[in-house]
Amino acid sequence: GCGKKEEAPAPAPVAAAPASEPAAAPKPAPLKIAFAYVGPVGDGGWTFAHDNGRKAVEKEFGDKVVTTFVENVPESADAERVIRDMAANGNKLIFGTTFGYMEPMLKVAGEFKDVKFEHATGYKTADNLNAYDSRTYEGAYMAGVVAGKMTKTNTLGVVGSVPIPEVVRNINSFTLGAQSVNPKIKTKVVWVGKWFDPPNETAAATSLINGGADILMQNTDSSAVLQTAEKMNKRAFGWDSDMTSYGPKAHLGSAVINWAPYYIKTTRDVLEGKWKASPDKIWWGVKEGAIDFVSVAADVPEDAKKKLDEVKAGLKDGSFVIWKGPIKDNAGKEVLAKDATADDKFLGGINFYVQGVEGKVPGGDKK
Amino acid sequence: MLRLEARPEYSRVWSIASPLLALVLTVVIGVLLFAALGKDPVRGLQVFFWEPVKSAYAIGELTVKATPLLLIALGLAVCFRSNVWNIGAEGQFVLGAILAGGVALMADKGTGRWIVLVILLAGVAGGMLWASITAFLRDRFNANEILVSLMLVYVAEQLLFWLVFGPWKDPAGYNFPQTKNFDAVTQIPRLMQGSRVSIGIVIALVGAVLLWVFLFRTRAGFAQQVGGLAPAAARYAGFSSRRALWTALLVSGGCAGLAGALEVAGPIGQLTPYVPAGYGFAAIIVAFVGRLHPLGMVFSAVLMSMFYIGGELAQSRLGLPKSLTGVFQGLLLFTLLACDTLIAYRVRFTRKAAA
Amino acid sequence: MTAPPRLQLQGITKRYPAVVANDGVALTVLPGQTHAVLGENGAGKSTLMKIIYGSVKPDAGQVLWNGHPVNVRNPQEARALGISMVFQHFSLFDTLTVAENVWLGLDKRLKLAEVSRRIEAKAAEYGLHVDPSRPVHTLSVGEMQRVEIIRALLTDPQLLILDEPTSVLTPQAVEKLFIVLRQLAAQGCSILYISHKLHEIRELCDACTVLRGGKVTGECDPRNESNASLSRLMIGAEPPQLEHHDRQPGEPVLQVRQLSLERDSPFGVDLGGVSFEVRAGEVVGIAGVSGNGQRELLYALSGEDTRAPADSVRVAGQSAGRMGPAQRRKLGLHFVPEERLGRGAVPSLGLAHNLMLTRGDAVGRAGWIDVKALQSQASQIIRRFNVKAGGPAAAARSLSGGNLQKFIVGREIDARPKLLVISQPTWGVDVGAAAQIRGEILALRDAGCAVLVVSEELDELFEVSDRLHVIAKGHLSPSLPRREATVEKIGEWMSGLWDAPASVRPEPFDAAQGRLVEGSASASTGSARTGSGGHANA
Amino acid sequence: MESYALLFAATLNAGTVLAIAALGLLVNEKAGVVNLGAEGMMLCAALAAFVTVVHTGSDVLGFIAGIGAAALLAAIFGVLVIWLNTNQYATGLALSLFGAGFSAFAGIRYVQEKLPERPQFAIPGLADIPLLGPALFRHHPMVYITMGLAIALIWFFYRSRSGLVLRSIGESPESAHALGYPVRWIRLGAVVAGGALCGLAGAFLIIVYTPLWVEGMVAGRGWIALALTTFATWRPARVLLGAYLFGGVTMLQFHLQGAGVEVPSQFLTMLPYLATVLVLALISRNPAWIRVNMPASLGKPFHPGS
Ligand SMILES: Nc1ncnc2c1ncn2[C@@H]1O[C@H](COP(=O)(O)OP(=O)(O)OP(=O)(O)O)[C@@H](O)[C@H]1O
Ligand SMILES: Nc1ncnc2c1ncn2[C@@H]1O[C@H](COP(=O)(O)OP(=O)(O)OP(=O)(O)O)[C@@H](O)[C@H]1O
Ligand SMILES: [Mg+2]
Ligand SMILES: [Mg+2]
Repeated sequence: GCGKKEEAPAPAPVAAAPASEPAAAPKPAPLKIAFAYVGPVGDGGWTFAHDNGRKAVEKEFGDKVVTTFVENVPESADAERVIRDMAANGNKLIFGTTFGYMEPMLKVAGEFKDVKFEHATGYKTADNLNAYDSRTYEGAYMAGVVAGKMTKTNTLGVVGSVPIPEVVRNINSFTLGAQSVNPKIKTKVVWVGKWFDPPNETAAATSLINGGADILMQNTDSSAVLQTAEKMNKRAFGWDSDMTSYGPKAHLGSAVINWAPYYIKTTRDVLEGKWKASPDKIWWGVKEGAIDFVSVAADVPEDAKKKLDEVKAGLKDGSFVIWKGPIKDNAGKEVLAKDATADDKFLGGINFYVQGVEGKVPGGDKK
Repeated sequence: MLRLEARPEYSRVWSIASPLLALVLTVVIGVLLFAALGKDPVRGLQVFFWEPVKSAYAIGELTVKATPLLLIALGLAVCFRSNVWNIGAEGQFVLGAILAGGVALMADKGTGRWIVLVILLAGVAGGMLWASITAFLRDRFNANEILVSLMLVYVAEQLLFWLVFGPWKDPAGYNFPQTKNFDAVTQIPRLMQGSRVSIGIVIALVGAVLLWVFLFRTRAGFAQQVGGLAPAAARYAGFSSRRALWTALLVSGGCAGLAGALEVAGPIGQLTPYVPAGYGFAAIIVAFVGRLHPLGMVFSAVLMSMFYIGGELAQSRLGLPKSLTGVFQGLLLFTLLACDTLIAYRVRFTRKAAA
Repeated sequence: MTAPPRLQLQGITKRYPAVVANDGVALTVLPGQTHAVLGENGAGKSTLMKIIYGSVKPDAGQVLWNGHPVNVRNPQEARALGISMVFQHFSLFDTLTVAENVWLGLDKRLKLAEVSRRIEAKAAEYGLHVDPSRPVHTLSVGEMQRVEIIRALLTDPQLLILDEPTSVLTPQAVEKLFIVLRQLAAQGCSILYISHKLHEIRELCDACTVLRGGKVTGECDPRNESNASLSRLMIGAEPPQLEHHDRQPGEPVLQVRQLSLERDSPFGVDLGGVSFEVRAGEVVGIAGVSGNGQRELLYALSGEDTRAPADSVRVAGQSAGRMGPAQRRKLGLHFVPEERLGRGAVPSLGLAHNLMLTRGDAVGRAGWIDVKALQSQASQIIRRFNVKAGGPAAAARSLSGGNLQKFIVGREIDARPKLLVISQPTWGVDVGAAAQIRGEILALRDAGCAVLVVSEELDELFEVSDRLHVIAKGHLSPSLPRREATVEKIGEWMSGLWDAPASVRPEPFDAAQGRLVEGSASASTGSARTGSGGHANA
Repeated sequence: MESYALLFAATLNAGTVLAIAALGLLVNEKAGVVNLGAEGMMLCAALAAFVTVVHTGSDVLGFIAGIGAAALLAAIFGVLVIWLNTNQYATGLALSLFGAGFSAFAGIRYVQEKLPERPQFAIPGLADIPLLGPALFRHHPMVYITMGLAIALIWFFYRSRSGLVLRSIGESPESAHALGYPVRWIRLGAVVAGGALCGLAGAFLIIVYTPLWVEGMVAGRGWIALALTTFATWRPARVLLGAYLFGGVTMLQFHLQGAGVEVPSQFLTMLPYLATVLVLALISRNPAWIRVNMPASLGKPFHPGS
């Protein structure tokens, strides 16, 4: 099966584009853009979604850009070398798509002032380094709405990857969404400790189902949980990308991320010289077209679908806010007072479970 | 028919030629692989064998990568020569990193440069501590060290995760799983401006020399190895096998722990869940390819780093997947083991034996 | 003569990289003949036997079986023809039962139960009693050999090959074996018999072929020869006569008092209250069938086993029971183990480096090795003890058993010990080298050293010892001056019968069949198998 | 109650992967060969099985492909250690590194592939018994085949003559050689059979347990299978039991998490590994016990003088 590797999006030969055209009109050299991925492009989840964004950029700008990527870059000392190599090789815009590249990118950004760096999911920024992210919790909330309507046992299960605030926030948002239509909801959480560990995700999903959960959600990078639900006649969601085909019977809908709008906008800014440093994280959601909930299953009742449409519309025009008080954590403490809305700083540091979620966040806030 | 015939004496020529032949075979298979993938083999070789050494900066990066590999391999060589099969150096590396990181976290503005020494010693202690669990279980309970040391790798990783997700998490880090950045004073001194090469490589090279002296010029080193070559002879001579076991594991644990310290207080600068990067396992190949000889391991550490960096470059330059690195490393070890047969045996071509 | 010879070999040649093991060997064995093959170490005897048995392929030559040319490709084919072999090193499996071991040597598709029945039948026919259901590791060495022989007999052989079968047997057991062999020969079975013990050959065999350097150098009827003449045929000379000077022993150097130790391996033997002493200027021998506690005793003496109470072993007046080998060596105790390769020497290291196992002369301060000094010391020993080796750098495994033994004995003698403990000094070593080693032992004694020799060969013990003990089932007999020792008496003692007739050990005599049962204490096959020095490739 | 029945069922499932692989490794260890390459073989087998099922839609062909791939790797390993006398440990490590690298490399294209719909299994009648049904009778046939395999191996090792020959070779290859058994070929056969079973385990993992290919998906199960043979002291029934025990501990940690036990998940994740170390230490404590059961020539090279 090695001979078929052509399909992997090989970068266009770097030198080919400009050299082969006898410079008729002085055409500017294409903008070189590099992507550092944490996983393999074919993970069907996180990195796959980013790579779709990269392809969208190529499609949008044609020969005005050249993109390359390096996959499976460990979030260790190696990242610094890979990113520096990218900068040294003439890339003027560099995307690093995982939290672990924050410090390396910060270091390299200091050395290559003329290169623009874009770092996903982090919080540190610099003059030529922006942090960007997607409001994945909006998708989780929408999934929760469907789950709340569909559950028969009132018990939901979430397979968590790594207990960082983003994932905890998604678990909470999923629960809030479900509680918005069904106040009796309880959520069980099992952590597998990795982003990408299908056999353990399977085991975790199995144990959640055995524990009584009939609808599962996962915040991991594979489709193992959905497939387990399919096998055990339970229901589940797709995450990051549309996973309908992995479990046609089990699939209730997919919370998807679309990085294309952000990548296209950033590329355009750089091409037009309008790129600006932003001290705060740039955080796109349903409103900007970065998050959506798609492929809703046919058997989801109409009222749930209607509710879903309302939420989506409300998120789009800003009339609906997910994290709005009163919200209590699962120890009963009020974390958000009545009618207070959470700002991005609050959202970025969530490290508790809301009421209805069982257990305690690993390494969570001490009481 | 091919027939193997035992040589009366080990061949000195082949003990040097065999690694070279193995390398050549690996390269040949590599060329075939590049061709099969529709890539220019010359370009492929260039990416693996030229680009990693073409500039001072590149050589620096190669050195950064080779340092932990060499350090860990030196320790493992002591183990393997003593017939102690420690394959859990990765875990010892992690523990070294944890203790070193713990010390580094205590540093603040007022701390002096001496902290670096404490960090390195803490790393050594961490690695030794972890290896000593294996030594203890083997010594007291006769538990197989291969399995114990390996299982402890997973335990060490979880321990690290727990620390960075919990007690040692950076309070100002939005709950992300990492410690705060270590204070600048903890940074392992670098050899020169503009390169990430630190004094780590000097330590590793000095270590290689010391290992050579220990193995080949001291009675203690001799005693250490007899247990691996002929355990009954060691017992007869009165060389303690327990002592050899503990020495082997403490030395290799210490080396791995030191590598962990150099890594976290060097290029990484904080503790994250991604500290374990597989050096402990790769170093096993380094040790074998360098045939457990200090000088050989210097070469093989560099070679292995070339494979790593070449693998990254092959992605960005040729669009080849990174796992090619693993394929080449595995192949090299395989071919080397096969070629080593030539040291003890002669290959004869014979007609089918007359009836 | 109308019947063709049972076996006829013509021009058998087998080359190994370093030597020609068999060079145009011709050999004829008649039906019912007991034919000895004689030769020094490495003469090619075992190789020739393996060729006949099909486990080694010859480079050239022809095998005629009952007059027909045959090509024996493997032992199964040999057994199908009617050739069986009992190897120099037992080919038994410790953890399997007797019946299973025998079953593995039979080609027929039998059921295990049927095999057990046949074992019992054969055993009754030849008086070779063994229990088919016992695991082999619980057997004594003599019993193990019975298993080997029964296995061979169950194939109804026309030719039985025995390679050094008696080196591990008590004299009585040897007698029993000979009875069986004579019975077989009388039934028309041919026997090929290899041994380094010349008197056995003269007693048992009616034909003899002598090999030297892979070539046939003579044939004779051993019944008409003397030990000396056989020896001349074999090595071209008679072994030098040992000179035994009478000498008054001095102070005790080794004192063992009430040494009791539990076995440390499931296949071991418990030592029970062993007491003896060795004085300066005397050689004390310990006889016994292997697996009766020699291994355990020697470990406790050498310091490889330090479980004994400090006081139970005293060396040069000091309590040494808890000392390790290195400490005891400092007191002047040097030890030559029976396993040359792997214990007495590290196979892959050069002779010079092997010196460092027991000698620190070339090790300077802070443990620094002086390589030059080491080399010259090794060269000296090689020269002084006439070791045939490639030089001080030659790997230990490249030496033949006898030469390595000379080197190891030389290494310990060269250290000028106060006390030399030496186990199986000439096991599997040929007559010439054996004589040299025994001579060195006596010279050492004459120089005032205390020597303890543990051996299974009575001839050897009678030759070198001043006093003798016998070890059986972990217990040690009283000492017996050499002059009072006879083969019969020692043989009886080897079964543990040195106390008054009303002994606490009632079982040695099996009244029903009126024959000896060897010490039932489980023998370590480990030591039996690696005992003869262990071949380089073992 | 129901949830415990399901936990038990999940345990059987999780244990089956380990059991198949460990029984395979037991076969080659009984012949005296340690193959540390189990992890690599299982990875390559899983990939081969996955690719086959993706392209042909046939689970049976998938199992065959998995078995074939691992058997091939085992054969290469076997030739190296048996004929070229390479160090068994080092060669096994090379195999596990190569297998991991190669499967990752060759499998890239298949990372987002999925298998056709997975069938459900249930033994008619029995599957509907409350509690017992879900616990015991709704498994993939391979789960039952594995139990049968353990019984078959007990018969093979301790009742059949071929099994006796195999054990004798693990006990003393020199003796077996002297009796005329083709030691090296039998060892090769055992190694290949062991590889084939590891392949079956890899195939089961991906066809039944987690129908998804990702690099490194075996996630240490090969190593645990190796540990199992030791702590089962080379007895097939104990291997089976150990595998279920280990599968149970793995499932238990998720079960505890799901039940909201407030222990940091990292410590629960450690549990199976710590359990292995603990059991290993307890079992190995008695050297006599080990000696009687362990193939005496395990890991040692054998070179017949020819
Ligand atoms: N299997 C083998 N492969 C290579 N060389 C061997 C082998 N067996 C023996 N030799 C070589 O044969 C030579 C002499 O061995 P030989 O068998 O004569 O010793 P030996 O006196 O019979 O030893 P022992 O009686 O202790 O077994 C040595 O150089 C040894 O290295
Ligand atoms: N497998 C082998 N490889 C290489 N050389 C061998 C091998 N087996 C035997 N030899 C050599 O062949 C010669 C004859 O060995 P053989 O074992 O037949 O001697 P032997 O007469 O039985 O000696 P001993 O009296 O010690 O038993 C020896 O020199 C030995 O070195
Ligand atoms: Mg012989
Ligand atoms: Mg011999």
